[in-house]
Amino acid sequence: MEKFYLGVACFLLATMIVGLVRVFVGPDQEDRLVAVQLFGTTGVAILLLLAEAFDASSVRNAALLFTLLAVLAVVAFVRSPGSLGEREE
Amino acid sequence: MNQMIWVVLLPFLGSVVCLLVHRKLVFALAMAASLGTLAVAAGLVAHVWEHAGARVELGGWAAPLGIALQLDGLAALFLLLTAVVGVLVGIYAGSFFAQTSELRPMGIHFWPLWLLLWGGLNGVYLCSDAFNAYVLLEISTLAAVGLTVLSGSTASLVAGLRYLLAAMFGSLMYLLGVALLYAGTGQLDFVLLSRSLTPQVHVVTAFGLMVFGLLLKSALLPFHFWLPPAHASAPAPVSAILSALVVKASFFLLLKIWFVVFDSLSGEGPGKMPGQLLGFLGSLAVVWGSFQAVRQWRLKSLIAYSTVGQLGYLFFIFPVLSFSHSPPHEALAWGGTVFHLFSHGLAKASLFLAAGCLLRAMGTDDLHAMRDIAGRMPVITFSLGVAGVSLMGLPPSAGFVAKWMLLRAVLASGQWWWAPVIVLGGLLTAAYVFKILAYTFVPSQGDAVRLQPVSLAMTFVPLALAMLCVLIGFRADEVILLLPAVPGCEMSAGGGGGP
Amino acid sequence: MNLTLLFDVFLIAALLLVSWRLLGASDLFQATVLFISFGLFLSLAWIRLQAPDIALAEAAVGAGLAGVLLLGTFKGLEPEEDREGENLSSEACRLDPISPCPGRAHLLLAFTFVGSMTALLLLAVLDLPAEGDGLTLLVFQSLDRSGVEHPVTAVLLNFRFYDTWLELGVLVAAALSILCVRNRLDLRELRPSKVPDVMLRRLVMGLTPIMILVVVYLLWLGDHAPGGAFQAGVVLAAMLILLWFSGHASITSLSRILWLFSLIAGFAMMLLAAVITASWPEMRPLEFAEEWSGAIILAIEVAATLSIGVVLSSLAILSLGAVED
Amino acid sequence: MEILSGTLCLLGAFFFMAGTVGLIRFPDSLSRIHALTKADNLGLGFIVLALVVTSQSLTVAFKLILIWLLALVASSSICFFLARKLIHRG
Repeated sequence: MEKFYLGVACFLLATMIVGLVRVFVGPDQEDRLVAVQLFGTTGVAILLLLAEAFDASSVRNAALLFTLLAVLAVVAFVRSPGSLGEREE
Repeated sequence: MNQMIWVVLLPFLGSVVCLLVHRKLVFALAMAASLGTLAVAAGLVAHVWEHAGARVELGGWAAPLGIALQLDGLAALFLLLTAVVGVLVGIYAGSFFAQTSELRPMGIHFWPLWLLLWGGLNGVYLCSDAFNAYVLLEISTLAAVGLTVLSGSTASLVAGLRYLLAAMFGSLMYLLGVALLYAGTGQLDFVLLSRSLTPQVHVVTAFGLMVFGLLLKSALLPFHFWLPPAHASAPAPVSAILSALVVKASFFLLLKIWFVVFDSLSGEGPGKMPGQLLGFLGSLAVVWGSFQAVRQWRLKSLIAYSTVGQLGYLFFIFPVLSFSHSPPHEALAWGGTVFHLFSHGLAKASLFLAAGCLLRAMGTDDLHAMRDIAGRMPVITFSLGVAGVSLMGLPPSAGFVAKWMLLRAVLASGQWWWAPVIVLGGLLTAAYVFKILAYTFVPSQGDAVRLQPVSLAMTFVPLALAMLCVLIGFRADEVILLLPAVPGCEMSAGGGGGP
Repeated sequence: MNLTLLFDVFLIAALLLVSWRLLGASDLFQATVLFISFGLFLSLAWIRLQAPDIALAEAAVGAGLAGVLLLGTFKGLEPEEDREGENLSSEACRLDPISPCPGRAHLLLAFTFVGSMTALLLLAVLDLPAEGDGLTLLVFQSLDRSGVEHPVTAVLLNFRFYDTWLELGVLVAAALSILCVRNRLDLRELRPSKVPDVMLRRLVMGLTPIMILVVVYLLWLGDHAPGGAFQAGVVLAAMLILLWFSGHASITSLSRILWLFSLIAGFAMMLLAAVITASWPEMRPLEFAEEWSGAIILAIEVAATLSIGVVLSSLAILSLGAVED
Repeated sequence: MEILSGTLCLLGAFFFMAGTVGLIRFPDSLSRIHALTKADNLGLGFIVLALVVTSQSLTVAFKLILIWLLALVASSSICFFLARKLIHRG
């Protein structure tokens, strides 16, 4: 079963690498952020699988931190003083 | 010898207290912490004088696991220099930051940062652990950068950021070296490291990285680019601290790394070639830094470039000691270097503080504007003159003793080629000191600007520093006796061992 | 087919690809976003290197704080009109108007330096003895006298207490320096925006209790497992920043003295421990009696968490709030 | 149990793949956001479910579900913020 989880983790890592293309090409800032958001969720899934595969519970805590703090960057992006969206609202 | 740690604790305590108390009490409490530190430092010098060095294992954990503090003659002298300059600069700063309403808010941040920096510097002098040294360098660097940007002006921000990046890069290079050493030997303590090193590729690489990092932080010539803007754009007391003390802390660490940690690599220190290279860079620094100083028209820039030049003299110790370990010229080289550190520290602090007075009085530090200053601000001009004489190396100042000893050490070790540089550096120094003094004596042609009043403390502190600089010239024997002939030998006496 | 190896190869490929694009990106925003994803891959790499403490810290810093600081800085650099990324980068990297932006010579110099450094380090690392594992054995032997069960915590807060204490001093110095740069005495009046955002307020109201729980959980973990003051402090910082963004009461509504107290709590607590042990006649400086060390370490960790959280969030808020000044 | 877990895992992986394909292939930003939320919530959901059915202890299962719930909240609010910003900009 460990091998299987590891295999799925490898597959997910591969989809992340493919998804990098969206960060490279954009074109909008939002597109790039959305891609990073997908990475975050995929990364969490990988961490959970690794935690199961290597039987390391601290890895699960790292996954917890990633999900907990995921909103921070985007909130900073849309709410920073001087941000464009803000002025138009 | 447990009171050793108080030279770190007292400034830190002062720093915390200064942050929290009402602003009217800050100066008094900061001075109390400063004077306390001076007293402890003097006690430590007396201890070294009577019983030689000492070692304290922090937390009761013996060396490979825990961190130790190591006191020796060199460390005691550095502690004393820092405390003397610290107390005097403190007195000056108390008056400096009370002058105008723009300066007062800066004073609120000055004291906590400066005391934090002081604790960090004292920690560096007592440090005996390669990683601990990195942390101490970081705290000193961050506090020093904070002091540089105290005014918040654009010039100081640009200079401070450049200083921060250069210093951080230096620290990281040093840390990389430490990591290699730890991976190779599993040790971090200086003494234990020195015993377990053998000339292998990773050890030599670590040596190169650590020395490179520390050279960057002590602003030896090709790495000096960050120093003049940072030292010239900071407020006067900060410039004095940065020039007199902060760059020397990384030089102190360089001495320890070179002569303690890596001394056992070969029979003659870390080899002849690196020593010659540092001597060569030092000579370039002496000539180029002094030459640039002569070309400056702003007093503070001139003094900052003079620091680049004067720091060059410190690096002659490496070639001199890398040729042979024979006692007579060794003592001369150590004595000359330490005397130079002292005389430069005191003289440079005096010059920057005097420049701060002139800047306050005239509103500018342009040399052209200094007409008839000698007549109108005699004490300040006199301080500039005395400190300048010591920088030039004229008798009877400490600067003369330093350069004379360095010259004899260089000749005694058979490396005559450094001697012309020492002489040429003295001549160039004379040129820029006379340049300053010449302008102060130009008579005013009736169009003299009205001078702002300068407080008594601000007038006399530079004078006190300059006079001290002359006075320690008479105490050469004691300083040499305090210094160990080979610091590494003394270190190993207390090193290692169980709890 | 070794799956672990395959995973590692993918991970290395991803790290190299991201860092290469990161350096080559002409668009600052793209570089910022790539840096955030770099943190994610790095965290995975730390787990593969079996350093769960660092992975946790990287997760907290990389996912949370780094993103906030970089995106906030980007907003600060962004010109009034929404220009295309390409013209922006060359303008934005100029802090010092005198020195030119990196030209061909600079790049060549940098590449030569990095290339030779890499070669040198490679040689040095290959030269390292294979069997050395540092002081690990000694740490485990002394663990029962340290007052905690997790070796990393024992090293940080007992064996090398002095280093950790000084690191907290570095944080204090950093916070004070930023304050100098901003010409401020405290954080009051630093408001993110006047526009209310109901959705954000609700979200933050929901997340805050969970974040507090996680802070306590991480702090408690530090005693026996990867976790501890730094990771907990970073989550606390993230929480404070979110509160600030949503317009709730955060550290920006603290009075100067309260803010300073929480800023230096960790450093001052460790200083207090140092002063007491240094003036105690029978003890060495920084030595804790064995039966007390667990409690002392816990108290220090709580104070340190508070300080780290307040310092890091202050750094972020001070640099973000600057735009309005 | 293991077969169930394996199937769920593969389902999760499929949704992640679908999300990535959507991210790359969809023509405009708003539809990319849409594809993404649906895909990654379901993907992570199935993977969490797969791990929950095989998990030994209740605490682990609880933590896994908490992570999934947090991820749901995070990604839906993130997409809300980004979409709102896109629409405001026009």
